[in-house]
Amino acid sequence: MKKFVNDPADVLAEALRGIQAAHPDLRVDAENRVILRAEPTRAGKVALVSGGGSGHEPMHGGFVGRGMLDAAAAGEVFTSPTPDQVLAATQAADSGAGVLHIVKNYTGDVLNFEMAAELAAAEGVQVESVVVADDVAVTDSTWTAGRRGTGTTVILEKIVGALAEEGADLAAVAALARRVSEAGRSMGVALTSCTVPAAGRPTFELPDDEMEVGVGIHGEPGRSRVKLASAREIAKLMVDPIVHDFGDAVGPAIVLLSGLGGTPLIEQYLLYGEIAPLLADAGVDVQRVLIGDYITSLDMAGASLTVVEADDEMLRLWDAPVVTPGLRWGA
Amino acid sequence: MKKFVNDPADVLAEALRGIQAAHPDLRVDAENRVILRAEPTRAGKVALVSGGGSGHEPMHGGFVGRGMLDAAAAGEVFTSPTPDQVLAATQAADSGAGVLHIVKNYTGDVLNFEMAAELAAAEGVQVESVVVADDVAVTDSTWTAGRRGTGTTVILEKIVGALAEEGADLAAVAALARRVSEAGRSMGVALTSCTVPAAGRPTFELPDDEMEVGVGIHGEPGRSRVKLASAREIAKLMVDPIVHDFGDAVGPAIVLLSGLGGTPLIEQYLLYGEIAPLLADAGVDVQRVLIGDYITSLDMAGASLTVVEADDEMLRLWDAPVVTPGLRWGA
Amino acid sequence: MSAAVTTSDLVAWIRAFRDAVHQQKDELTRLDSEIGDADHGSNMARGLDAVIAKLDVAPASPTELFKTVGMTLVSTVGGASGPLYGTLFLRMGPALAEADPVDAAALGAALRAGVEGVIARGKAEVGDKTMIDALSPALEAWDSAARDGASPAAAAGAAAEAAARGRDATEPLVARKGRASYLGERSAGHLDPGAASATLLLEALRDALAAAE
Amino acid sequence: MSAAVTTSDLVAWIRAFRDAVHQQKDELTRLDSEIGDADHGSNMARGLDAVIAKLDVAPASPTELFKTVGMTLVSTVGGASGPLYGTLFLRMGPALAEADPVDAAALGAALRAGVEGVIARGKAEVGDKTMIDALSPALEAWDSAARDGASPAAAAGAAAEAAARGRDATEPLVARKGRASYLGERSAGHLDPGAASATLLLEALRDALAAAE
Ligand SMILES: Nc1ncnc2c1ncn2[C@@H]1O[C@H](COP(=O)(O)OP(=O)(O)O)[C@@H](O)[C@H]1O
Ligand SMILES: Nc1ncnc2c1ncn2[C@@H]1O[C@H](COP(=O)(O)OP(=O)(O)O)[C@@H](O)[C@H]1O
Ligand SMILES: [Mg+2]
Ligand SMILES: [Mg+2]
Ligand SMILES: [Mg+2]
Ligand SMILES: [Mg+2]
Repeated sequence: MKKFVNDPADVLAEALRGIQAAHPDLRVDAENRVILRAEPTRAGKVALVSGGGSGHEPMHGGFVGRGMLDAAAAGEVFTSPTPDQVLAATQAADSGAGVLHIVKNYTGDVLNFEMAAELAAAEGVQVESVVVADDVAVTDSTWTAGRRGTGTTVILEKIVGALAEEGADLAAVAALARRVSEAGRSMGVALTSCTVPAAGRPTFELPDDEMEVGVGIHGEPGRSRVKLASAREIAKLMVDPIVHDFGDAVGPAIVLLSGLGGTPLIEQYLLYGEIAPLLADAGVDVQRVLIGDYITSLDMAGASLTVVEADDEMLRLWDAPVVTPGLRWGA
Repeated sequence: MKKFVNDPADVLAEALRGIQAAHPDLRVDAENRVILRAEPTRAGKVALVSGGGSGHEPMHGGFVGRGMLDAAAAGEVFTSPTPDQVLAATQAADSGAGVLHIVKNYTGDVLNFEMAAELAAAEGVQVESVVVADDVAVTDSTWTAGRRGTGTTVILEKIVGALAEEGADLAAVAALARRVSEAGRSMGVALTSCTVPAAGRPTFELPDDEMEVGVGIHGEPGRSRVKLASAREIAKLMVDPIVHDFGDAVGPAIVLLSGLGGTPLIEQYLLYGEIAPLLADAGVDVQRVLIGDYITSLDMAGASLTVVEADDEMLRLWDAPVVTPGLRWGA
Repeated sequence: MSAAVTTSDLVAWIRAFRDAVHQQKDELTRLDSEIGDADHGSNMARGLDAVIAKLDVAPASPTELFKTVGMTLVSTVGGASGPLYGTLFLRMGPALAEADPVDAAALGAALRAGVEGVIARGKAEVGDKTMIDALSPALEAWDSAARDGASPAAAAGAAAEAAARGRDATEPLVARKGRASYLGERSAGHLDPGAASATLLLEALRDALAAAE
Repeated sequence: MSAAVTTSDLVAWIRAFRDAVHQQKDELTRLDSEIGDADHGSNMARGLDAVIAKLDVAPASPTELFKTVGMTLVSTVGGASGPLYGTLFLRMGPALAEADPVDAAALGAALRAGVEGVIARGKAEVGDKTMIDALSPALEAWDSAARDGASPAAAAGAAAEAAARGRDATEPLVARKGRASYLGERSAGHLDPGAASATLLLEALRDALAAAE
């Protein structure tokens, strides 16, 4: 295993040390493994709390800051945080105006956030939750745990964070979160496995001439394994199911192409060069584009595409100032 | 080779298509492989032009925009651009106030920029050049081509770009560029090789239990091959030669820890968690920190550390607004 | 021996479970690599280490023991298995509060409360390819053994066997719950890691009670 | 045959160089992987393909030919080799402007002008482990053969042999120029890729002139 690590058991604690050292705007609660804004939540502002397993950086800790999250609970690698962690994040972030939990749809995340929300409610904190489930690779979602939550989470955190910053109340913040969540679709492709530090070897073996289509962000194998294809063909494998899932013509959209951690930016741009015309052909009116490593799967070579149908309010909030390690503009 | 590519020969042209599709603020001159701001250089503003081989993204194309570069010439992967390209970038960017060439110290870059500068001068464009040579891994630089130019380039482009934006003249811009260049030191470590698309296989073979110390950003082997070490030991291998090269106590500094393309952010943070205390022990007063993939070597797993001793002016200019795909804040 | 299970027998169970998970840690993670995210072994090992650290002071009652175990698992494991195993123990505790002696029937009732808690949390049914596929048959086997007058150790033996059969039966199944469900048809052909750890749980109980006899 | 080299002989040279580089492309890149950045083969191949595309219209004179070759290499190769090989040809052209006939002495003088241009640009000396280690001895061998009255083909044969010896001599050297110099001591034990391509250049000249005889 070729990684910058000391003891694999300490990866999370030590990465949090680095985050604290690098970002004076953030405060790391090392005991609870929670990343917070250094400044307490403004009175009256609804707090946004997210979290999940680690290994997806900059998500979520890198999205804590003005205009986006108030706190993020960091679980072990690929392991959702515990209710205690989420509760600590929730209580620390709450200014009295309530807290929105942004949860990705994985059994572990859903259960742990659910328990945390119950505990927080018992402590008198108002909590609303939104569960993101945008991965169109999961087609049989009615009979199963449903779709996974992936890239839409990033876009949601940005847009809804901006609304919260404007002072909207919890109901309005939660309503917008649900709208964004429903407007997003994602699809991921992996060229290699990733290596979980504690496991010490790749999660799966993939021959040199094969790739995994329809992967999530936890190094799990995808929906199908196919022959390695050209960027042009891969772009189609990503765009088609998303466009198909939208059904009707898609309106104005925000598009995120995220590398999965082991794919350099030059390849991401090349891939986007293939994706853009396909989206245009499908009638998607791309208004904003984000390319880079925003939601990752450790060192996996691969990429995920997210399309969020965005109305004027969402676009306005997307453009609003944001100051986080992972996304920063307008201030 | 597991990459998002079509024909390896088309990597650069196709990546540029993606850059153009993603960034309406930029204009890609596909014929000359030059990336420009969509808006022409403001009359009277000195233009900053850089460039180099591709495969280091976001450098340089991702640093074109307000507050940083005016144009970047993109060579083939790991191959410096030709004089024609640099000339095209220079002429397109010049507003009449002159152009600063920011060159990394590699024979190819130096020669091609030199020829371009001669050609531009013949066309009546005032050109000054700064050559960045910050890589302390190269110790015998007096007898050779000198040190390589690496991470200091990013910091220089940001700081000097801000001064140019303020309207300073070419002499002042070039003088500051030389000051920043002299104030920077870098050191890189690779855990794996990278794969040049046209070559189709890793540039070097590295056993599972070894790493390369003192690498540049072109996938070349490093100064020495040693046993794979812990993040703690690697941090020391990076910090010590930099601090040693500074000699006297280092003053306030801007620090860049860049992944080399295949190393995920969680590992970069973990590594920085080890670097920060070592810098503090060495008396380096870290004022600003940038962590992420800023100057890369395709899909190489590894990282490079850059320390630039920064006076108040440099810090002020560092904080000034910048709006590029790769660095964005304050606007 | 008597048919009454003591608190220290149950502590021995938890210790045996922890030891079994540590021994099978890589195997559990390997199973989770096939159809999940390669962390089930480390998740369970981390949680049970935390549990053992809490057991330095002997708990006064089964109820107290299970509360400690459940709370600790919930607060240290994370993932899907944390809340589910945590709930299992948190629900077992109260069910034993009034039990005196803690005999086969009482333990069976506690187990039922625990498994029902897991089902209520996770909404999985038998056949969904989860830990429920091991836990539910184990419960049935326990109850039927207890009805036939089996000792706690014998009931646990029957339950462990049933759990192992249930675990093995997950192999051909297509997962409908947990992250294995994202693989669709590809989840078939592999054992469910949670069913494997749940089998270790019942086997540890069998061994601890057998040793106490 | 006469001792006079025609423009079309020189076009044949460039074509032969292009073919040799294509045939050795992977090997040149492999050499550059050892002590550089794995692009010398593709750099040279790309540039020479562009050159060949420009030669559809036959050039009127050696001077025009070399100007086209030099300009095209400069504007399509990039890297260190682009300006260096480009300069070589750009300097050879003017040196032949007055030469009539283009005999061994004239070609030798042109080669000298070219190599001096490369040295002026790159500041490398023999022993620095660069293309100069092949080009300089080739030049000496050419001149001495020409002084002895050798035909252009024979002079080119001597030069090609000297280039190959010079290339081989780069193996033990520690590089002092180009990116191989960053490897320090580790650059020893490998051939220099530019010396290898420069040898192909002289061998192509030898073959083209021999074919013309
Ligand atoms: N809804 C559910 N009900 C019961 N058990 C479940 C459910 N979802 C997952 N599991 C169990 O959890 C196990 C995975 O645990 P673990 O790997 O620790 O968590 P995660 O899936 O979050 O990585 C699965 O093998 C399965 O047995
Ligand atoms: N200063 C120099 N003078 C002469 N030749 C040089 C010099 N620097 C490099 N070279 C030659 O260039 C070759 C490398 O060319 P190439 O790989 O195409 O360019 P780059 O080094 O920019 O990747 C080296 O093998 C060497 O022969
Ligand atoms: Mg997990
Ligand atoms: Mg090169
Ligand atoms: Mg798991
Ligand atoms: Mg090279």
